Amino acid sequence: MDFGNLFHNYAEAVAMILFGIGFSNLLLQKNLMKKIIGLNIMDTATYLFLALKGYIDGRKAPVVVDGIQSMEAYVNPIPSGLVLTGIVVSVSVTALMLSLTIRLYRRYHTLDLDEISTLLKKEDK
Amino acid sequence: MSDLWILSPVLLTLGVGIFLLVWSFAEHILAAKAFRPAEPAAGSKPEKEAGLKTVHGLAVGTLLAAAVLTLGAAWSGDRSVTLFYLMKDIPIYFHIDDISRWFVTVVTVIWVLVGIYSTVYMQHEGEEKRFFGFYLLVYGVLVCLDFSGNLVTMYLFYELMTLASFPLVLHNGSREAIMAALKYLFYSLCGAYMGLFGIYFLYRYCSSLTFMPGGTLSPEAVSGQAGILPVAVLLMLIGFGAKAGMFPLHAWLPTAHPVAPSPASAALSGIIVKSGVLAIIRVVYYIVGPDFLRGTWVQYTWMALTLVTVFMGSLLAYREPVLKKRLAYSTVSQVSYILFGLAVLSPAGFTGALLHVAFHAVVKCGLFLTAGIFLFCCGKTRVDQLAGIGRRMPAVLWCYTLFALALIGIPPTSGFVSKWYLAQGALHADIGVWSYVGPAVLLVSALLTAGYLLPITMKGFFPGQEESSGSAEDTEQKQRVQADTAGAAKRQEPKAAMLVPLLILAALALGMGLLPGVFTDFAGGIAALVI
Amino acid sequence: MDFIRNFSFFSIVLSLFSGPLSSILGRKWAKRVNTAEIILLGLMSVAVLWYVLQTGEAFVYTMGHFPAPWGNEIRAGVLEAFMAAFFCLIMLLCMWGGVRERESEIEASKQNLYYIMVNLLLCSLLALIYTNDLFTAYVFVEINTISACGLIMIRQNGRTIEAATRYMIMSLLGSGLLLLGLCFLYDLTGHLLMSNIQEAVHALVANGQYQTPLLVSISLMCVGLAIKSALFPFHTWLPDAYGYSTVSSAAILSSLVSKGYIFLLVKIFYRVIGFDIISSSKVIHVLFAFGIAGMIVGSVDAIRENDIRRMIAYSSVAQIGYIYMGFGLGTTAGVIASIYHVVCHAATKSLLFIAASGITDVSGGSRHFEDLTGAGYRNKLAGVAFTVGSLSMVGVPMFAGFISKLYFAQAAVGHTVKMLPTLIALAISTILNAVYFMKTVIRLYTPVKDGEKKAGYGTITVRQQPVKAVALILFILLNVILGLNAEPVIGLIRTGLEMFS
Amino acid sequence: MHIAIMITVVLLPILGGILIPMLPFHNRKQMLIYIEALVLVNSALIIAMLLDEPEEAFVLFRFTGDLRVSFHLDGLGRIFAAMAAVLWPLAVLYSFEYMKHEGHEATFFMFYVITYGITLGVAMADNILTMYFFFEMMSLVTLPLIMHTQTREAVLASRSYLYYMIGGAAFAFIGMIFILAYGTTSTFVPGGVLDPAKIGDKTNMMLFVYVLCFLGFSVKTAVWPFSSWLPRAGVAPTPVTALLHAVAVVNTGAFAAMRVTYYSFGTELLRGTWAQNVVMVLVIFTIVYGCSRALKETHLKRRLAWSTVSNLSYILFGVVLMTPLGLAGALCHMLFHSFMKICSFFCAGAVMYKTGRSYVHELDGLGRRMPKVFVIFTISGMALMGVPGLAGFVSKWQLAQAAVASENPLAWVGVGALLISALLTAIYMLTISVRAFFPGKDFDYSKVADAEDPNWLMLLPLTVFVLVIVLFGLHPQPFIRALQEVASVMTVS
Repeated sequence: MDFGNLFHNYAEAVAMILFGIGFSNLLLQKNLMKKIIGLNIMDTATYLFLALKGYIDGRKAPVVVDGIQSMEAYVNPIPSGLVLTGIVVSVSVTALMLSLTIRLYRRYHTLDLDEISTLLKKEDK
Repeated sequence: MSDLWILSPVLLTLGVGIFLLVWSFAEHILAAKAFRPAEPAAGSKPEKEAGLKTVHGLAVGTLLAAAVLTLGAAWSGDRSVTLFYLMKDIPIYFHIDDISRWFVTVVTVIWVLVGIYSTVYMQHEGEEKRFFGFYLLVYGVLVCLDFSGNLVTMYLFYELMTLASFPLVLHNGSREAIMAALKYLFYSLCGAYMGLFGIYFLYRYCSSLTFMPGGTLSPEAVSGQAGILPVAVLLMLIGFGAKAGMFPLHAWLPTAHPVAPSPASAALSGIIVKSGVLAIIRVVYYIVGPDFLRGTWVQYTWMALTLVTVFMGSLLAYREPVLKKRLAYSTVSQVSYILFGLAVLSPAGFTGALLHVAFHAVVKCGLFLTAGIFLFCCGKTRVDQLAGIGRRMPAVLWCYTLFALALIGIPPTSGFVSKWYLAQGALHADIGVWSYVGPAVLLVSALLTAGYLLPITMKGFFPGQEESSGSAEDTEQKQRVQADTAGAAKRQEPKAAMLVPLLILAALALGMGLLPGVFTDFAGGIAALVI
Repeated sequence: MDFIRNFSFFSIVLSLFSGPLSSILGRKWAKRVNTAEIILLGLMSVAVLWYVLQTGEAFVYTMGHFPAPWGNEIRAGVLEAFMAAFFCLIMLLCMWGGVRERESEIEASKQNLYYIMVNLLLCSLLALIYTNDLFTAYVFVEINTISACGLIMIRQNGRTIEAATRYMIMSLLGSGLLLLGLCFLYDLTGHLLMSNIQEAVHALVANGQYQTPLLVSISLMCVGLAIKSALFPFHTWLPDAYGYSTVSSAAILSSLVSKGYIFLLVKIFYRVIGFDIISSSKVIHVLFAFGIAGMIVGSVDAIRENDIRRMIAYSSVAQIGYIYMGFGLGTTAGVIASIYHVVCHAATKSLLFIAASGITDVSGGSRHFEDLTGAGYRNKLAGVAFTVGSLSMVGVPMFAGFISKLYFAQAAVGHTVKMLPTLIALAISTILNAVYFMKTVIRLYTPVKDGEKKAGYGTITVRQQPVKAVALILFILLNVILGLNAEPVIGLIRTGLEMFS
Repeated sequence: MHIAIMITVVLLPILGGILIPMLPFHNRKQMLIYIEALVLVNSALIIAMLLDEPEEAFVLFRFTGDLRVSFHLDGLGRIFAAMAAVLWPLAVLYSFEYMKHEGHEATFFMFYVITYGITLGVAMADNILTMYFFFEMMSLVTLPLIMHTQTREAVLASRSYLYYMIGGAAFAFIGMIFILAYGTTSTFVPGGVLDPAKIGDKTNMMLFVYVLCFLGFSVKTAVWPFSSWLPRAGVAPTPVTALLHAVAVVNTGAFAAMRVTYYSFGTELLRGTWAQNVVMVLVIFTIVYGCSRALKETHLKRRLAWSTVSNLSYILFGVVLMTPLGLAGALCHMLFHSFMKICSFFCAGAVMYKTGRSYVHELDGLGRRMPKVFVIFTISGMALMGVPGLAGFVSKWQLAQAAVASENPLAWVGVGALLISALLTAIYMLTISVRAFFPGKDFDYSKVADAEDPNWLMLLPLTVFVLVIVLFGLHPQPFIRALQEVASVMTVS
């Protein structure tokens, strides 16, 4: 493939790289906090991607000011809407994760998931 | 169906036999009920004389009656009975031809004589009801076997004979007796099944399983199956050969005979082994047909086996110290004479074989009876104990000597005639080198026979000093020998009931040798018919 | 009758708002409201089903009357309606079956929270089933995840929280991939409504543009949903989550939540991409391979497990494997079999969970294998129920499992390459199922010697737990009906799939 | 007569059986009378049905599409049904006495009677699905019977039994699917239903599937290497071991093998292929293997079980000859062996019941105390080893003839195997009789003083069986003709 194309869409490339970082963090990190951060990076990367897709050069945000009504003046509003929804979702998910993390930390005084499971094994004994 | 009466002897003997068995069983149950658990072994011990008398009377009476009927049936022409159909085109079918006559006569004579003999002998074995019960059963089965007119019928009674006769072997109930009986049973069954294997194939490749002189093999069916059929036939030969003590399935004979009561072993090696011979005759000459085998590898293998057996049997007999075992081995070798005669597939050989069937039956039966007498009267089993026995019971020992000579085949005894025919058959048959090897082996084995039979006579009459000094027996043994020779001064012949059969047999052995004409003609007639 | 068209939308909204309602109500009332609501939703879905069958075609309900491509749509076909009704039924029975445990295992204060969660879950499920808009689907996937997580962790102990966390992480990975995938799709097609996307995709394929991105997005979505529905090897979170949460949660999770995702996957196959494209792409081979691997590995793990709940949990890994194997065959027959298996597994697995709880109750609360000896005599109904469930899972004729096995096999025979692998895998996994399920059943009916009587070996009769008994009996009936007379269900599925495209 | 009678004979025992524990019996006697009556009525119905010979099939219900559970009575099924109809009442009668000391009679008889219905279901199955259905049911309802004593041993035995059964069914299932996929119809048609057009070049695969399917069904027939469950299942009460594991269950396997071989896959496809050789080799090996294991076994019932293993493979041997003659022989042995083996099992049971002895070496001298039982046992033993004039000889004759006629060298080897196993049979059966009758010279009879013949409940079935054995042995012609008629259907296709 021609890298020129890649260079031309550098923003998408960045988004993908970010997504990868976030994904691998969420998957591989032991520490719960880092996992959560990874999660957020991942989501944000996706939103960046969406926003990029919605953006059209030289147009304004789809907010009606000084009475310009023609559609050509604005960027595509739907991705922005999606991003907003997505942010809401990711916020709520992050909140849930955090609360879980707190509970676990209170019980086991560690943020390392594997340690926790070993502790649990001990509990059963 | 009018000929149904020829089965009357069978029914008679079977009926009485079963009756006796049930009687003995009932006694056991009663005994068990009566004194339990106080009196152990609550069977057989308290036998009342009266009971015994009736048993003997019943048994012998039945035997005689059955004998009369049988001979009557046998010699009243070719009769045939079809009982019912076991399977499609396989009836239970009896047909009396010359072979049947020949065998059934031998059987009857021996059976009656041995029966009389055992009325006395069995007294120290006990369980006489059971013994005579099975004894009669076997007789009935044997008659059926000889009368049977097709292969399946023959197989049926062949197996029944095995099953009915093995209680005779384990009669005394000792452990080794039971083991021996089982060995006998399983060898015979193994043989029978090998036979059955052949029968399966013959049923397919033969036009019918009914006995026909010269065979019923249908060529068109065979044509494709050159491969499997000879194998099947050879298997049948070996299988039925098991009964006849042919190598490689001979091992049961020396085990079974010594432990069986002498009458039983007499019957066994006199008659039962001959049923193997009968089966082989029927298969080879009446189903497969000699022409199919002549010159094939099957014939040579068979012949080789028989000769091996002949030689090996007499060699083992020569080295065997126990008298009955020795006789058993000699049976092994002698019966293979017969088989050799059959194997050469020539008329003379066949004649010789038939003759030897009769002669050997008489002779070997006599020998076993004498052995029985030695055992019964002075509890002697080993050959070296028999020194000086002649002083004590000369008549018996004379009979023994006569039998011995007959078995060796010294003219004018009967054995000579049959062996002469056998040798003739071998020499004139075109079987290549075998026609010289065969007679040679027979000769050697005859010498060996002399070697293992005659010393008993000598030592019996002249317990020379060399006996007490020469043999490497331990001193205790020596003393016993001397004691015997001393005690042997006073003669005490056995009871008449034991002696008479012996004498009759001796007379037969001699007589058949003196005027063999009638027998040879009869046998030759059959031979001409089948070949 | 056209007002029935609104039902599907109403049912979503209703369940959504009965959540807050039950938060202000007391525990008892919350329960009643919840029950009533589930029944109501079920009836509505049935009505929708009836209506769709009447009209013979799916209808589209545009929210707020914005036409496509801007507005957000709901679409109800036979399959959607049937699934909705069925999910409601299962949900109801699961709730009934777990009443006692809920009340004993969950702190009183948290209990109407539980009902909120259930309502949310049901709402998200219905939304997943009905929605015609991919992004909506994504949103409700997340809601689904959150509420499911709540169901797991509501029973407060370390295990459940840890399980919830693991579950959360896994499904977040999954939904992340899903989101990315549908972003790609949106990027490629510029649409979010399934029907429009499909047209666009077909157009793309027709003139051969953007094949790689399309493939990428398809695989992203497949993998995402596979992770969320615990396909091997993404099943690590599952045993804990199902094994330690309260019974009805376990039942609901195993029989509904994962099934919701699977149903979404089916919709993506048929409504979004178009099945012909899917079946020609490589993705399904991957699904097939992992499906078969799951069938075997799940069963093996289950055999090695000696905690009955975890054993059942592992067995659902195997069952999910069946379903994906069916997809992997890449034939409509395979998909039909898979959907039928979704149904039958939902009916069976929740039965097993509830029966297992009934069994552990009479075994001193222990779920350990040795302690269950003779439990079948102590709690007869539960024993029978467990036996029925096991037989169904093993695939003995006359129970639901047999039919789906039959359909899988027949679907497989239509396929030249994957035929023998599938059949052999079916046979082997049948044997493995037999090994662990029958082992348990025999254990249940092995009488316990007086010597080894353990503490807490009580007996429970039907009268003591009427609700649970009713639930169990209904489940058993459901299994037998599905097993003996599968024709109507299959017919619905078939027509539903036809309506999809 | 309406064809509904077919479903009646299947359902009557099942429902009647389920009722047994529920009905309020005042005492044991009432229950036994009810059970015997139930079984007798059913047998009577079966006989009526056999005489009536309903032609058309009876559809019970449809699974899905054309997969329906339906019954149809053809020759093969007729034989199997008749066998069951004769054996069950007698076996039940025997169990009345035997089960006295086993306990849980209600449960026992419930499943015992239910199995009756299931067996008939298998016998009258019209299509492969129905047969599979009842095949599985059979495995399930017989499970509690094996577990009956509920000792640890019994539980383990039942477990392995179940694993084997379901495993077998799983592979049979594959075969079934292929029949459904590649066959013109799923119903049983003499000569097979496979559609050559559909198979095309997939012949080898079909053969492979056939082997799978055959083995799957033959697991019930305990063909090597799936034979070890049968002896282990010997822990069940004797009526179970005798009737189910010597007759009903195992014959179901053989029956199913016949169905798939002759009625589904069709012998044209299979004859002379590697598939036939594979299964035949397995079967021949099993024939010898079973006997040798029986020889080693010292536990009486397990010994008989091993002998069952080998005898069942006789049946399968007839089946895999794939000629009408072979089928006839197989049917013949199926029929005859059932009587012989149930007879010897019942004798063993009588001994265990009366004296509590279950090992061969404990039987010394018992023949003197229980003459009736042991005479019968000896006769059945001789029948098993194939003494002419008894049943075994006839069926072996049929099998061997079929084998010889099939012109297949492997089959000739099989004939040899038959005879070897006959010899081994003789050894392991007759040694028992000899022990019993001739315990040895100085045997202390007080040791067996307590033993005695059982009462009529046990002796009646034994006597009937032994009479049947002799009848089969002496006058088998009508039966064989009937069987050959059934088998000759094959030749038309």
